[in-house]
Parts: sequence; structure tokens; C-alpha cells
Amino acid sequence: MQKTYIQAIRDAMYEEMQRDENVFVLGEDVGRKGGVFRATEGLYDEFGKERVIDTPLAESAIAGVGIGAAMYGLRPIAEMQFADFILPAVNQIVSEAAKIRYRSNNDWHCPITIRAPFGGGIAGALYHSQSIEALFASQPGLKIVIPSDPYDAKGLLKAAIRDEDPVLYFEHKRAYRLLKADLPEEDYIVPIGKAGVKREGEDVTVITYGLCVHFAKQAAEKLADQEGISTHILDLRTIYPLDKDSIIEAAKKTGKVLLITEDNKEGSVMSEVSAIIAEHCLFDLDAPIQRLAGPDVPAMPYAPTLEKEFIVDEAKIKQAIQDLAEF
Amino acid sequence: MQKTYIQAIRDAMYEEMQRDENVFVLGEDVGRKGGVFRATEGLYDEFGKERVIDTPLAESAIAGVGIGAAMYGLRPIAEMQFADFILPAVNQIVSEAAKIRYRSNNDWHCPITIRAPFGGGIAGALYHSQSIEALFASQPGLKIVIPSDPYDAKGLLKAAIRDEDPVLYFEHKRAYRLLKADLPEEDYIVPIGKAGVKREGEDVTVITYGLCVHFAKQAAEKLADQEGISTHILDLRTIYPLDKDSIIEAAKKTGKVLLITEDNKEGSVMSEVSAIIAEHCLFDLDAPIQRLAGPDVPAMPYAPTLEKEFIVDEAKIKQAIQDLAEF
Amino acid sequence: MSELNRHEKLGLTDEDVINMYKTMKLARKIDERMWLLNRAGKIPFVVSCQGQEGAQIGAAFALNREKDYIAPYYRDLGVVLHFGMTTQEIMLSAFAKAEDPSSGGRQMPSHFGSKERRIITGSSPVTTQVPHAVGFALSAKMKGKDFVTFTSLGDGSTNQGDFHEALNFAGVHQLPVITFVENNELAISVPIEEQIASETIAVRAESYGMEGVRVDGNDPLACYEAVKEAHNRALNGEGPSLIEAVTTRLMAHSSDDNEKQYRTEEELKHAKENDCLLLFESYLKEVSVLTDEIYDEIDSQIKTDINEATEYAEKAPYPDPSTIHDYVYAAEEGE
Amino acid sequence: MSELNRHEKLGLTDEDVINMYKTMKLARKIDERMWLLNRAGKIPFVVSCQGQEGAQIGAAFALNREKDYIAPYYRDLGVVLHFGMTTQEIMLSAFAKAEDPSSGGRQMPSHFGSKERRIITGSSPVTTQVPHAVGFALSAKMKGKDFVTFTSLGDGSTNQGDFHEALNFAGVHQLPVITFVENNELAISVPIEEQIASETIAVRAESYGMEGVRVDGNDPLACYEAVKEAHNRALNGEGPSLIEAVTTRLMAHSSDDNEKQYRTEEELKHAKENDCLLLFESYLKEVSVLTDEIYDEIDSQIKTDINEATEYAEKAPYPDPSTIHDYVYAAEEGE
Ligand SMILES: Cc1ncc(C[n+]2csc(CCOP(=O)(O)OP(=O)(O)O)c2C)c(N)n1
Ligand SMILES: Cc1ncc(C[n+]2csc(CCOP(=O)(O)OP(=O)(O)O)c2C)c(N)n1
Ligand SMILES: [Mg+2]
Ligand SMILES: [Mg+2]
Repeated sequence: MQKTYIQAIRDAMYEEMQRDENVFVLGEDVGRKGGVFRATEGLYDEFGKERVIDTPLAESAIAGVGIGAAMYGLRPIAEMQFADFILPAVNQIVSEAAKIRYRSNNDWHCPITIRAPFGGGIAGALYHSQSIEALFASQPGLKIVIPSDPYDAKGLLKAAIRDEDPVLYFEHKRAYRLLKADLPEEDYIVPIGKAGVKREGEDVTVITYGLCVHFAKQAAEKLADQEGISTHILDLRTIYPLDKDSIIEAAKKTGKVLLITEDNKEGSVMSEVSAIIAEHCLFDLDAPIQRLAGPDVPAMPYAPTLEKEFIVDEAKIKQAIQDLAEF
Repeated sequence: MQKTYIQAIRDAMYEEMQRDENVFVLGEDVGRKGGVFRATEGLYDEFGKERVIDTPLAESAIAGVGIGAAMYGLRPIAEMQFADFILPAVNQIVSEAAKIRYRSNNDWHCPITIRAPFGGGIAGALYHSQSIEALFASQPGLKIVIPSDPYDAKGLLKAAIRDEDPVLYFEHKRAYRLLKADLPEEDYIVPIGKAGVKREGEDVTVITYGLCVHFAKQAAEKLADQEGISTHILDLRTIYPLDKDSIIEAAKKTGKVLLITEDNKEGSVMSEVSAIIAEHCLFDLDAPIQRLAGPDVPAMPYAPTLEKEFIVDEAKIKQAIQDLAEF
Repeated sequence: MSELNRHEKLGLTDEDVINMYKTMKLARKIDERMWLLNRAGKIPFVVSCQGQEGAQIGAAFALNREKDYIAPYYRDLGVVLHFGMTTQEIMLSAFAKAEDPSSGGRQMPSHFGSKERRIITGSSPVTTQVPHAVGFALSAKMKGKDFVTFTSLGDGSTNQGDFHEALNFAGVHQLPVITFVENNELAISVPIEEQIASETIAVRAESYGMEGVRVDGNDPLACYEAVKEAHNRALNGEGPSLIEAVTTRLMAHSSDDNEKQYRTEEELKHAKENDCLLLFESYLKEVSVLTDEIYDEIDSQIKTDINEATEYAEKAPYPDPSTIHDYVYAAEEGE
Repeated sequence: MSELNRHEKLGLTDEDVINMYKTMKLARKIDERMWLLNRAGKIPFVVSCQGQEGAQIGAAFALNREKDYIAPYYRDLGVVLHFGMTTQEIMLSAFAKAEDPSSGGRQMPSHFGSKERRIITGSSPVTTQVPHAVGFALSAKMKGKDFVTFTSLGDGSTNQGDFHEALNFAGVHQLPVITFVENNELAISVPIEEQIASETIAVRAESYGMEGVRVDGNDPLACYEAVKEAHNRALNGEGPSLIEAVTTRLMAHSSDDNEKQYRTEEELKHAKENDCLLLFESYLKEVSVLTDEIYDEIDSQIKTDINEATEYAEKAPYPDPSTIHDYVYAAEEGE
């Protein structure tokens, strides 16, 4: 059945709550309203207010109370209304969730999932468009996943909920209704920690994640048709810790690597991807490792002219692949 | 006159407070006690409790109130008692300080300096040893500096206080009394945004910052004497935004690059340094870009066996340089 | 002075209350226009002041707009209008145009800021402005200046850690800052009883050693009185105050929200009955200050003003794409 | 029952109070030994419970150690001893040895944790444990379990945002959680009047719609009574409580601190006069429960215990360097 990206997310929660009565949802407006994007639509009616909790407006408590419940043995799914608003909860996520297993020498652990809509292109301005993943992508103990399509959205969320450790799950808000796919009827997961090849190709390797995978696929199709350029696309899926083997393999495959993120460039997740390649397969490269990313400004502005300037879109990707192919 | 690293820090604050009555200090225990490491020793007696403010135990308020005062036109120096405890203030630093100039289209700005002792090797365990800089090193609008010796400690802090934008100033707590140097009597600054060559060499380029610069210099001396290996050392000093030109120049100089950080490896500041090199001077390299860093575990443990295992020291650096020289 | 006349007792002239009314109504009408523009697909987003103009105007008029600093929140259209923002400027921001004085089209509308008018630049994450206001108040104390800092926020936002940390700081240092909570008893869809564990928000003042006052936020005069007293205390070195104005949200949370998902017809009807603008209008008519003539004049002035502003803003240019890189940091050669 | 006898009125037997005394004294003596070891250069760090054992033991004895969960803070040696931590385990942690049950030598001493005993693993950043405790209490409510969660923290730590956010959450959901503040009127060097703007910490309960109680923290019986009542309320579905125990810090903040920098001789003398252990000893002698014989027996038991524990811990192996990589995440094949 055709499902949008956001329906896939909602279905994953619904099915996991059916499967395991320890799974519950907490966050702002997730209950009666069903979430500001309606990701939790219908859950309140189905599972009741005890398992779909409208919390006070306090992200550190949402994370911290969730962490407590997870340590007790429940499986909280905490929603941050926008990824931009996860920042008040950083201390709970980084000092606490990420370190509970390690600091207790494996005595305690913290199986919490924290969902947050991220990304721009929806006139969300500086504080409703951010890619915030880089801020967390240096903290061992955390896992960070970002699905690029409905199939992965469902499978990665199920995997996150079932994972024994804290998982940050960032979902691209522009993908919510843009991306649709037929999903299997049966239960499945997409394993955390494994990147996925989304397109086979010979000339240029694109490594990316999130909504950029979609744009990269579109660009790749056009380049194949129009220019005869064959693009290999690796979707990171888990952006922390990275799947080094898949990255190295993908880089070696073509010897020309384009790394793409919607985030601003300096200090992005793509820096680490580049460093892995430069460390492990430098001599397999035929071109400098290119990065295509947002400009190094604080966040995506509101005005459509500026938003467009910021965003990585199909046209920019197409150009970058073509330039690299011609290198 | 011989000054330790921490005296250099204290002197910078003292002199800036003398010079400009808008400069003031706020933080936990910075007043009567003079700071838990005594970085603010004597300031309370000299400048009074109105300019050396013992705040309540609340880091988000320390940052947030400081940000307000900075917007008004004062020059706050906010102390976070340990870098590990800056995390409750992340929202104020990243959502607010970093974005005030940009979001107001240059109408408002926020000249705050936030100091925090970081780093390990002092039996500080998981929460008093962290290198937290990577978490901030993807946020345009912020500047992050980390001095490696007393001269830079003083000059960078003065530059930070005089800067028109928010600066995070991380000082290595093990360097506090370990490093001493003769400092000029006259006023000077070390410009923010410029890396510094701390040793000229021909065979291997080391790029690092903080206390690792000290260990790298020691290792380099021994390697010069014992093995005839000539090491070039670039001290980043400003770790965000990076001084790209100096990095590229240093990498090109020897063609063999070793990047060192005390932080854990994946997603560290060194990832971006590597990416810059891989993007700009890949074909000047004679060896893969090597990184020497802490292990990817949540933080530095307490037991001396584990702390030693974690820490990047002279011996590990020496080995890594030698391996690279022989590549 | 008639029994009914409450404003004179507060030291407000007829002209004052007409000005209050004018600004309230201007805020309302601008807001209404923005909804129309949004529904017509001309502007992407509105977050509304409707129902809270009374509280805003009452509070703002009690401040000194030549000296005081304000750190308002997104609903405070009434407050910033009183502090000098023009209809045209508001519209420029709604259309995300380069001339928008708050952000040059970089922020959503209602993220107010203007250094010239001492309106402290605001962001979207709630409550972050409260410690900033405390920082301004600390500066006033350190520098011996006689300004007061005013900050406002919603009821739900008082649950953020920053509220607690900032108000405690202000209380310890007895700073001249007024925290004004516009309690519309909703945070998007979450009703106050699921949001706030205390009986009232005003009682939270005791946690911070400050005066706490709860007033009818649908009544601008009550708000004026409470803020005026707080302002006096602040100027007299008697420290900070927390004021809770119990008010009404007349619209959905924002143009992206559908309040039918969580608000009953009953509740919506009840809200409409507490429309501060209509209540104030009745009062002003009752005390014979608002005549039909004045009413009509104000009405037509506002219409013209809004029409002109909208037209100007719609035509104004967007920021040039190349400016995206500007103002991340100070320009190299100082500012 | 003698007029003087207060513990019988609380339903405590003579044996109970002797056990309380024993645990208090054990905590004190372990702590003293750790300072000696620190000064001898054998362990890098101590953060002391001295002066707060009375509050800790009074509170801990009011809990159900077969069912309740606790999220203590770093001074709570008394609390964790009552919950089953052994002297040897404490010493293993002081020496950072592999067998330390709290962390395997990874954390500083006093960062307690033990799943078996329902001691929730703690960290160094203050107050983060309070939302965790609320999460456990939420779990109890969701799962219909009859345990209570107890968390403690210092006075200064009540100024963190997490305190506010967590207690409000607990208040809204009326959760079975007890927040116990050990108010020693200092946060490292900062005295309470520069730290906390409210009259007392207990009054902050009103902000969260919960019961707030202030008791003499130098008196274990007073603390027992207050926590017992809170425990009953929690079990009866009457929600959370905030208890402030006004206590005394007898030592420097930690072994890295020099309290002479900020505390006068006068203040130190005053603190010594309020030593909860000596006060409880007097009481127990007064009511003829603590005889010289019992005193001597306890004293010698504790000495032996501590000597043996110290010896064992000192000889025990450090964690192997290769284990540094363990337990970042669950082992691949499940746990
Ligand atoms: C830190 C943070 N979390 C979440 C949001 C999303 N959000 C915007 S307004 C709002 C509700 C605010 O409610 P309240 O404080 O009562 O103000 P009101 O809108 O009712 O005036 C929420 C949750 C935000 N802006 N900031
Ligand atoms: C978030 C955070 N900031 C700063 C510190 C450093 N620190 C450790 S204990 C302490 C004082 C705590 O005072 P209080 O809460 O009164 O507890 P007490 O030590 O007096 O029992 C401080 C500032 C910390 N551990 N965590
Ligand atoms: Mg509200
Ligand atoms: Mg204390």
C-alpha cells in the first residue's frame, strides 16, 4: 500500500505500540492534536492518554523523564516538536542518555528513541529548518539515524524503538508528504549502523542522507539520460556511528566522491565521511573529495530568495556530479 | 616574567577589566573563592562583587544573562566551571549567542566570552575530563579558541574579550600549572582565526591544538635528535571557524599529515581539518591523512589504567609521527 | 469623575485610553489582515495576537518607551506597536522583505527586534528571552541606569528551565525586570491543567523572592495598573516582579494549526465572549470617551494605514540571494 | 514511654534507631577514612557526606528498600549504605578498581549505581537525576506498581532548569516521587542568600502543586517523619512531595577545595556544633538506648569493617586497559 514518509513513521509507532506494551509516546501536542505534523495521528485514540502523553512545554524534562522510564525498562519514544528545539535537552541526551551504559559498566542502559523533524525548504526560517545532527555526531553512546524514504523511515524507526541504546531519529519535514512508496505488509526493520546503496553507478560516487538522497537520485537519472554519467549513491542512513566499510567501498568504486548534506558545511557529518575516506582509501581517488552543502551561516533564512540560495536541490547536485565526472 | 598558563588567563582578565570598565566576570565560585582552579584569583578583591559575580548554580542563566548584558553593550566573561557542564547552556549558546547578529540583520550583536576548562589527564573521570569543542564546531556565528601555551592563552583571551562576537574559550586544565613561559610586559593579542606554526619541519606535518601541541613539540624534539625526523607543527588555535589557508599550506609543506586531538575521533574537529585537506590539496599528499585521537567511548574514565589508555601522550604521538615518516 | 470611570483613577487621561484603544485595534486589524494574506497564499505564516492585545497594551503603556528595554514574545504585536514599530514594518516582515527592520526578511514574522527602539531581538525557541531581559536588568544595576526591562512569554513557556534559572537570578540580585506572562490557558493544544502544576502562575513568584500578581488580562486597565506598580517597584530598587495576565486566545495557535482538533465549539464561543477589544470598546463607550465619530475616524485611519502598508510591503524587494553570507560575524574592519 | 523518647512515637523500635545510628556512623567513618587515604595520596578524590548523614539516614529509613528506587546525589553515602552498598564496594570505588559495582572504576567515587539495589546510576552534572526519578515514578504509575522513587540533591542544585521542569512534570501527573533537598546552605563557596531567592526551598513546592516540607536535617528523626509521610502520600496516590532538610556541611566541598577561602572560623565552629552524629548520639544516650557497651561494639565492628574493606580494595586490580572499549553500546548479540 502507498504510504507517505510521515505515514510510515506513524505506522511504525502504531505497530510497535501494538507489539510491545512498554512502548509509549511523550512530547508536546502529540496526544489530542496528534502532533503538529500529525505524526502521532490516531495514537491517542487508540492507546489512550497514559501511553500518548501530552507533556508540559519543557524539552529537558521530555528527554529526562523519558530516560528515567527507559532505565526502568519501558520503551519511550520522545518527540521534540522541531529538531531546532532539541537544544534545551542536550545535557540530558549527551551527559545522560549517551553515557548511562558506559558509566555504569553495563549495569544500566537506556533504550530511548528521540524523534525530531529537521530540515528546511518549507519556509520554516532560522528556527524551523535546521539540520542539527552534527552537534550530536561526536558523542559515543548515541546512535543517530536519518531515513531518506518511507521504507527506511518505517524500518529504521522500528529498529530504533527495539534498540537497547538511545537513538536519535531525525525525520525530514519536507519529506513528510513529498515521498511516497509501497511498503510491505509484513513487519520488517532496517538495521541501524548500515548504509544502503540506493543506486549503482560507475563514474561518480555520491554519499549523502536524508532528503538529499531523493534529489541525488533525481539528478542521477537525468545525468544518466542526458549526459551518460553513471552515478553511484550511498545513503548513510545511520549518520553516527558511521558505517565505515560501506563508505570505503563506495568511495573505491568510482574514485570520485561527492559528499552532500543539507547542513552547513564546516563541521558537518560529511567532514567525518571525508576523513574516513582520506584515511583509508586516499590512493584509490581520482579527484579531490568534494562536498556540497549549505553555506556556513547560522541557519536557513525565511525569505524565499535566501531559502533557495541556502538549500541543496536537484540542480545544484546535478551540477556538482557533472563537474566531478568531468574532472 | 614567568607565568603559568592559568596565570596568563587570570592576567588577561585582570588587564582587560582594568582597561575597560564594561568587562565583568560571572560564574560559579568565581568571586570570593577565586574560581575552583583559581583562574579569577584576586579579581573579586580588586574589582568588587559587582564586577566579579558569584552566580547561582545554573549554567543556562550564566550564559543567558551574560548574553543579555552583552547585547546591552557590556563585555561579560562567563565562566563554566568545567567544560562538561556547559551542556545545560547549549540552547543559549547555539540558538541565541550564535544567531543574534545574523537573525537581526546586524542590528544587534553579542560580544560575550565564555571560558571553560576542558581536557583530561587529571583523574577527572567521565565528567571532568571532556573535550566538548566538537559539539559547537559546526555552528556559524560562534568562534572557538583553544590556546596551547601561556602566550596564546593571554593573547587569545584578550582578543576574545575584545571581539564583537561570541567566543568560546576552552582552556586545558592540565596545562594550567604544567606550562610556563616568559610573557611580554606590553599589551598584545593573538588574533582569532589564525593558526600558528609552532615548529618548522620538512618530513611530517602535525596539525593539532591545545595541550597536544605541547606533547607534539616534545615528541618532535626527540624524533629530531633520535631519528632525524623533522616535524612541522601547526597549532590551530582557533578551531572554529578554521584557518583553511594555514591548514592547506601546512599540509602541502610535507605531504604527510598527522592530525591530533585529545577528543574522541569520530566527528572531532580533526574530521573537518581532514576534509579541508582532502578537498584542497589531495594531490599534494604522499600518505593517507592520519588521525591520532582518543577512542570512541563516551569520555575518559577514572581508573588510571583507563585514563592512560585514553589519553594522547608524547609516546603515542612520537610513534604516530615515526610511522608516518616511514610511510 | 463618574463611578464607572476606572482609567482616571489610574492617572490615565481620556486621550491616553483612546491611544490605548487605537493601538489595540491596530494590532487586531493588522493581525486580521495577515490571516487574510495567509489564506490567500501571499504570506506563509501568521502567529496571532488576537485576544491578547488588551494585556499587551495595558502592560506596554505602563512602560517608559523612551528608556525601557523590552524582550517580547511572538504574540506581542501590541507591545511593539506601542514601542514604535510601524504597520509598514510589520508588513515588511510578514512578506519577508529586505526592508523588514527586525531581521531583513530572515526570520518569520513576529520575531521582533529593533535596537533603536530597545526591542531586543527574539528567536523561536520559547523563554530564551527571559535570561536576556535579566541580563539587561543586571546591566542597568551595574551601570546605575534608570531603565526597566520588560519581558513576556506564554503560560506554557513558564515550564522551561530558563524561566526558573532567570527569575531566580533576578530575585537573588533584586534586578529591575518585569516578567509578564500572557496566560491564554493553552500551549498550542495543551490546556493549562496538563501544563502547569501550580494553582496559578503568579504563585511561582514566591520561588524567586519576588512580587507575584495575577490580573484579568482581558482588561487593559488592570494590566496597566499591575505593570505600573511593578515598574515603580523596579525603579525604586524593590526588585523584580512576575505578573500573570489571564487572557484569551481567539485564534488557532498559528496559521499552521487547526484548533478544531482540540478545542470544542463551547470553548471557542466562550473565548469570543471575552474579546478584550470589544470589552474595552464597551467600556470606552460607557464612559463616553469613545464616540461614534472617534470610532469611525480610527477605523478609517487604520484601514488606510494597513492598505498602504500591505501594498508597500508586497511590492518591496526580497533580500538579494548574495546577502545570505552577510552578518555571520562583524565585518573585518570593526563594525 | 518517656517524654524524651521521640522515636517510639514515630513507630521506630530501639533496634531501628540503633540501626540508624550504626549506618550514620559507618558513613561517617568511611568518609573520614577516605579523607585520610586522599591526604596520603592513595585516592585522588573525596566528596564528603559528613554532617548530612542524619538527613540521609532519616530519609532512607523511611523508604522501602525492597521496592523503592532511589536517585541519590554524590553526598548520599548514608542513603546507599542503607540500600545495601557495602563498605568494600564503596572502597573499591574510591580506589577506582575494576570490581567497583557502580562503574567498574570508570566514575569518581560517590557516583553511585546498582541496578540490583534499585540505585539509579548517577553522573556529575547536578540535578540531571531529578527528571530520571520522575521517569521512574511515571513508570510506576503507568505499570500500576507500588514503588516510590526518591531523589536527592543539594540546595544550589535546585536552581537548575531540570529541577523546575521535572518537578512540574511530577506535579502535573501527580507521580509517586519524593524530592529531598539536603540544604547545607552552601554550593561550594556560594552561600544560600546569593544562591536562592526564595525564603526557603520548601516553598518552591507550591510552584509544582505539591506538598512542601522543611525539616531539621541535623535530626534524623525529623527527616524520617517527613519522608515517611511523603512516602505514604505517594503510595496513596496523593502525588509528589518536596522536602527540604536544613543540614550542615562539616567539611570542605571536596578534597580539591580549601574552605578557608570562603568560610570563617566562626562558621566552621558553628557547623561543628551541629554535628548530626553527635546530636543523635546524645539523644540515644539520653533515652538510654545507646549504652557504652553497644557503642563500643559498633565502634569496633565499623573499624574492622573499614580496615578490611580498605585492604581489599587497595589490593584489588584496576580495570584492564583493553576494557576501555566495552559497553559503549549493547553487545551485538543482545545483552
Ligand atoms: C523550546 C521550544 N519548544 C517548542 C516550541 C514550539 N512551540 C511554539 S509556541 C508553543 C506553545 C507555547 O505556548 P505558550 O507558552 O502558552 O504561549 P502561547 O503560544 O499560548 O501564547 C510551542 C510548543 C518552541 N517554539 N520552543
Ligand atoms: C551542571 C553542573 N554545574 C557545576 C557543577 C560543579 N559543582 C559540583 S558540586 C557544585 C555545588 C553543588 O552545591 P549544592 O547543590 O548546594 O550541593 P552540595 O555540594 O552543597 O551538597 C558545583 C557547582 C556540576 N557538578 N554540575
Ligand atoms: Mg499559552
Ligand atoms: Mg549545598
